[in-house]
Amino acid sequence: MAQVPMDYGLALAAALFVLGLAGVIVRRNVIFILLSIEIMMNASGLAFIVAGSRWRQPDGQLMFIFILTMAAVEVSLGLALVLRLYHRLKTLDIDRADRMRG
Amino acid sequence: MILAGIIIWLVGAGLLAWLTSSRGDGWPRWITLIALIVQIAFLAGLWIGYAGRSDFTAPGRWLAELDLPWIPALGIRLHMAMDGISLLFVLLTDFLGVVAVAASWQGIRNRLGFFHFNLMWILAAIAGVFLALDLFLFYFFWELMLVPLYFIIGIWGHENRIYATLKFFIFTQASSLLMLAAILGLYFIHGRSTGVYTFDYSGLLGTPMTSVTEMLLMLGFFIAFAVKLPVIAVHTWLPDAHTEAPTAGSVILAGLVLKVGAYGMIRFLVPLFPRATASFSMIAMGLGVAGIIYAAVLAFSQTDLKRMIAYTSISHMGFVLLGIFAWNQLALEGAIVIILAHGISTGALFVIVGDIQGRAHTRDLDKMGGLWSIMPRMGGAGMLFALASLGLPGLGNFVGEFLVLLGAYQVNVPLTVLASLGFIVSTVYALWLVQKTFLGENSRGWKLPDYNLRESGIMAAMIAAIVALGIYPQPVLTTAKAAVEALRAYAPRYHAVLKDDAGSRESASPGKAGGGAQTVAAKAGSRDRIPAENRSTASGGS
Amino acid sequence: MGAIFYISAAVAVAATVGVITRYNAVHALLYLIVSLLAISLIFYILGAPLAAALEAIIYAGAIMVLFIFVIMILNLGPQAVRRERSWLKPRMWVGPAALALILAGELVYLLESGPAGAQAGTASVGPEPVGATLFGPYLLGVELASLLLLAGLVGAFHLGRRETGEETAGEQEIQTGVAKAEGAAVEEPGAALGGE
Amino acid sequence: MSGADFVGILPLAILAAAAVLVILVLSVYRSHLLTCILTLLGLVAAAASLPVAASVGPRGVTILLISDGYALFYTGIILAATFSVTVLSYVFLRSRPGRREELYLLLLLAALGAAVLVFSSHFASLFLGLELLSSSLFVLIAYPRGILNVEAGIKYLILASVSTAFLLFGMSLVYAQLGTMEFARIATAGRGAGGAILIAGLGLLAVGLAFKLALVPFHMWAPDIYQGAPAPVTAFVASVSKVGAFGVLLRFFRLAGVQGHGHLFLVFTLIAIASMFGGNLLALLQGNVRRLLAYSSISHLGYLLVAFLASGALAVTAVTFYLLAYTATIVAAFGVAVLVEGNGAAGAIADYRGLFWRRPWIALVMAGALFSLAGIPLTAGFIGKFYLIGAGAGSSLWLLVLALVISSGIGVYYYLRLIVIMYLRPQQTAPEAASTHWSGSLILGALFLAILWLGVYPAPWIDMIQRNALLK
Repeated sequence: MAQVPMDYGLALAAALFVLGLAGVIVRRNVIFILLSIEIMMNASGLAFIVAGSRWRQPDGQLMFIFILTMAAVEVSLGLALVLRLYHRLKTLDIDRADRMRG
Repeated sequence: MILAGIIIWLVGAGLLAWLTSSRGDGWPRWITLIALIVQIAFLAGLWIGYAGRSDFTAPGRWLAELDLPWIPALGIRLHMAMDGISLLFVLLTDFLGVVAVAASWQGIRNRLGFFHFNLMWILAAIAGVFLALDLFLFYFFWELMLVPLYFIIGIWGHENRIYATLKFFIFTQASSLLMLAAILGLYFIHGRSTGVYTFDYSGLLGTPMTSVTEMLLMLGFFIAFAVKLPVIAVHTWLPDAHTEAPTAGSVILAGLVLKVGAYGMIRFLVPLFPRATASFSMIAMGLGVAGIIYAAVLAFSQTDLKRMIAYTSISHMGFVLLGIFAWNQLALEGAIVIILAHGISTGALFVIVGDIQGRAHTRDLDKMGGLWSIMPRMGGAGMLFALASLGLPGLGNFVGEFLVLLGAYQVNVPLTVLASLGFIVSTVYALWLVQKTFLGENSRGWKLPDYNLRESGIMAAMIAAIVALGIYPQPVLTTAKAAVEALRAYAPRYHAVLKDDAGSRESASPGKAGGGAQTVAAKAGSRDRIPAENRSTASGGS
Repeated sequence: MGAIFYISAAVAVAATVGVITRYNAVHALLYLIVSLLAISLIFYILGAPLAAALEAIIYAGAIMVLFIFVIMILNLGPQAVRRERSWLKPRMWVGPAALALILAGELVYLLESGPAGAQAGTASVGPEPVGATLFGPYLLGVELASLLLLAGLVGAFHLGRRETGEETAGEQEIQTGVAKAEGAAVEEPGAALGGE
Repeated sequence: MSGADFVGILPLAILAAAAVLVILVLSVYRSHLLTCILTLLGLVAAAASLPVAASVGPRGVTILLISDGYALFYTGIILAATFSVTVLSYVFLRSRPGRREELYLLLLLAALGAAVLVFSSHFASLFLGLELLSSSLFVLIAYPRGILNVEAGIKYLILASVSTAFLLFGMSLVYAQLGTMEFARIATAGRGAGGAILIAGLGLLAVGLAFKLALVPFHMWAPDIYQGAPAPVTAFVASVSKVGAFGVLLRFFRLAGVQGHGHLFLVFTLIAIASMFGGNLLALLQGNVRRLLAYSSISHLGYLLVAFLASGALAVTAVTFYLLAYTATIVAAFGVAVLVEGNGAAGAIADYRGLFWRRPWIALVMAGALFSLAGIPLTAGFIGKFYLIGAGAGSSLWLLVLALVISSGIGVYYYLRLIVIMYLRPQQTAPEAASTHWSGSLILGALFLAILWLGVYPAPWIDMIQRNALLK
């Protein structure tokens, strides 16, 4: 992709990654944290596609597919845990989940 | 196999004591006591047997040796050997073990099995330290020693024991790990230069290295030994540990744990790093003399009996340090005699303090007085050991300190003069101790039972030992002589280096500075000859 | 072509900022879907049509639906209706809609101008080589991914299973303790998801 | 894939087959004991296949996996630890209500994930192995579905996912820079290449793995997870997942040549020092046994980094031996937790006070484990720590060696304090006895003997490591 240098693609991925990370750090609601994690995963997937496109290899897309699989597993487990947490605590605030302290 | 047997015997007895403790309180006590006495008898037999041998006084011979592969991948061997010094020290270990067991007969009432297990564990580890010739093995026993001591102070100690164990632990652990680093440094330097990676003592002797490296490695060892000894400035853990330890813990601590540091210096520090120790010797001797005086003055100002005796220990260990770094025949033999005599006399003093505390429930010097009148037997023993501590001729400590001063005089006159000041201060504190506790009038109206048969027995044994050492030290000197000569041969140029460094100070009497025997050794042993000698040393065991 | 990349990138970033700054879960989810669609478009431009399709179908489709599903489960009751009404105010959906419109425009333009990569002179890596590699050297990866899905399946099944009165006394204690600690301020179910 | 290729990964195949078998059996017949036995048989069969797999020699199996002595040895450690954890789980679950059988299935899958990690020679397999491990762990940690478990599970899920994202992003940067994801080719392609992006990629990759290993400053999850997870799962987290993650970390960075990248080396050095001191100092403040062990494990991973940063064959031997010693030790410690902790708060000190008086043999095992963690002679930890320091000294990493020396000196203190607590007089109200079963005692006894064996006569193990488990 002559008009789109690889670095720009990576820069976009990095921007999204950082936004996702910021979301994880700033948000306290577990649902939002999971969404932010999805953003980070997706950014990594984008970076793989960009890299694969640079080398004209299918490997980047393969990694993306694996990431997709992983995201599906992780979201389903995460949401199952969220439901269970909500069932117990009646809140999704991660800071309320603090029954363990040193 | 004898050597491994010594250690296994102790550990086995400890385990047996632990396992049988549920059957009754008598079991662990008698088992450990009998095991120790049997071992003493066995070692005494060995000693007599060796003394009859023609090569008993020939340097460079091990009396017994054990050398098996252990972790070949790292060049670690199960190498233990015994020479005269080791023999004497192992005997001291067992003797003080008996004292510790006997002294805890009534003082320790709970968790007896575990207590005696720990006691035997310490003794085994200390005996291991005295016998190990592989640096890894040495470190192994060295570390092993700490744990039971921690338990003895931490579980059976007095009120403030947590603080004391913390301090004790930080000091000893940090310093021994420094030694580990130094051991490894030596291992790799030796391995790189010769291609042989080994932890073996005789293999590592004479490792070529630059003087800076040698100095750094030497300091690594020195700090570990200095903390144990303890040398002034790193001594602060000792009074606290002593104060909180039960009687048996104090006996072991003062009688054996401190000696391990001295033994390490004699066996490993100087022979492995002859040049570095020689250039360091003035500082070390200075530290020794400072310790003698400083600790003696501090001892005088204590009101807690145990603390006071702890400080006198530091003072006495100053003499040992002085003797070791003077590194001639007289001084070294003197240091060894001090180690034995101090082990007995201070051990006895701690036992006496323990007994006072057991009866009067205080160790405060200001609350005592006139105890002689109600407890004449204890008073007599206390008096005798206080006098031994001040260096009364005829008792063991005097012989040792006199020899050290004699030896040190040949090396450095001013320091020797200062050190002999220690005699004066120690006279003051020892008499002060006796005055405050036993003499004077019983203003508090103490009514305490005197020593019973068991306690009198302990004291009698210790008095016999200290008097024997004072009146007829020759067997001990003969036993140590060959070993000391062999060790001195490892550092043949020690005094030459010393002279180069401190030539100006000693210019007054060059003939004297070299001393008698050691100049001969210095001239006889050129550097090239050392490895050959080591090999004969290593192979010449039983 | 470059312009489309930049516009899509801008949309993706803007939508992502939207995701992490919204208070409302559904709203954030809408933004996230837009962001995913924008990235899907970028995949297409980068010559990865299969990945683009998967991004739209599985990510924006299936996975996000899971989220909505859970959010809906947590939003039962009359409060939810009120909330629903507030969600339908224009300012809630106009942002995502505008961004989505931009993407739609790009998509139309791309479809008009022919297959991706063709006019840019770079070969796109289409589904065929991807499939061949996936079931060639990466075969073990597929196997592992299947086991991963198995783990997810079993795990979600176990965690999500309905209680059958098996709570131990200890747990109930903790629960009542929590309820007491939070006092009367036990939040209504929907409040957990925020809302403006 | 040829037949020999298949033989090379036979242990993995057997683990996967065991997992499938377990789920098939579960669908027709639920039995706690049967599931447990099937799992154990699967693990034993996988272990028995290790020599068979070794017979086909070091070989790459497709581009994703490599079957060599190193991988097989680490797999052996993983299998042994999983075996112990499985038995402990049986003891743990016996007295608890609810469905228990899925736990074994997930244990098998997690063990498979860890084994894939140590076999992996490609980013894809590294990633998939890690995810298989983590995903199973999310559920395992929350398995009893109590409030603490779920909290711990969610925390682990969030942090593990973030770390995976870091890992993935790092991988993609490396891939973008070098055009390959195979370790060996990355090593050759990366030799000359410098470049900020490559360094950033390797750094992010390292961060991702450091999260899994709970190295400072990525350690925040560890105490909560150790406390919140059921005791056998904690043992698993502390042992198997660390072995897997460290195994691949060592393999990858040894190939990629961490010494070659000065910045990376510096970062790892700082992480190591921070982990050693952070773990040990924070452990000093803990009043909960599980949290204490969590912080202690942070510091132990820090120790491992010392040898990781050292060069030469000695370093790999040291790491492998230490991991072996550490695994036996930590599984023993948490095994004691399974047998000791009542239904109160997990890791409460009250459960351990006076343990020597109530259950002397179990207390002895715990004391052995704590001695080993402290590095006291006669135990595995002593030889292991000696090895690590030796490896560090051999590469003249004096700063790291000094940090190790000082921080482990601090560490000894709190281990011994815990032993003293076990020796205090029990309180009036003794905590109720937790689950017991002869199998649990048997496993603990075996682990105790292993700790002693490794500490007293490690020569055969070291030989085995040196013959098999060296990276080229």
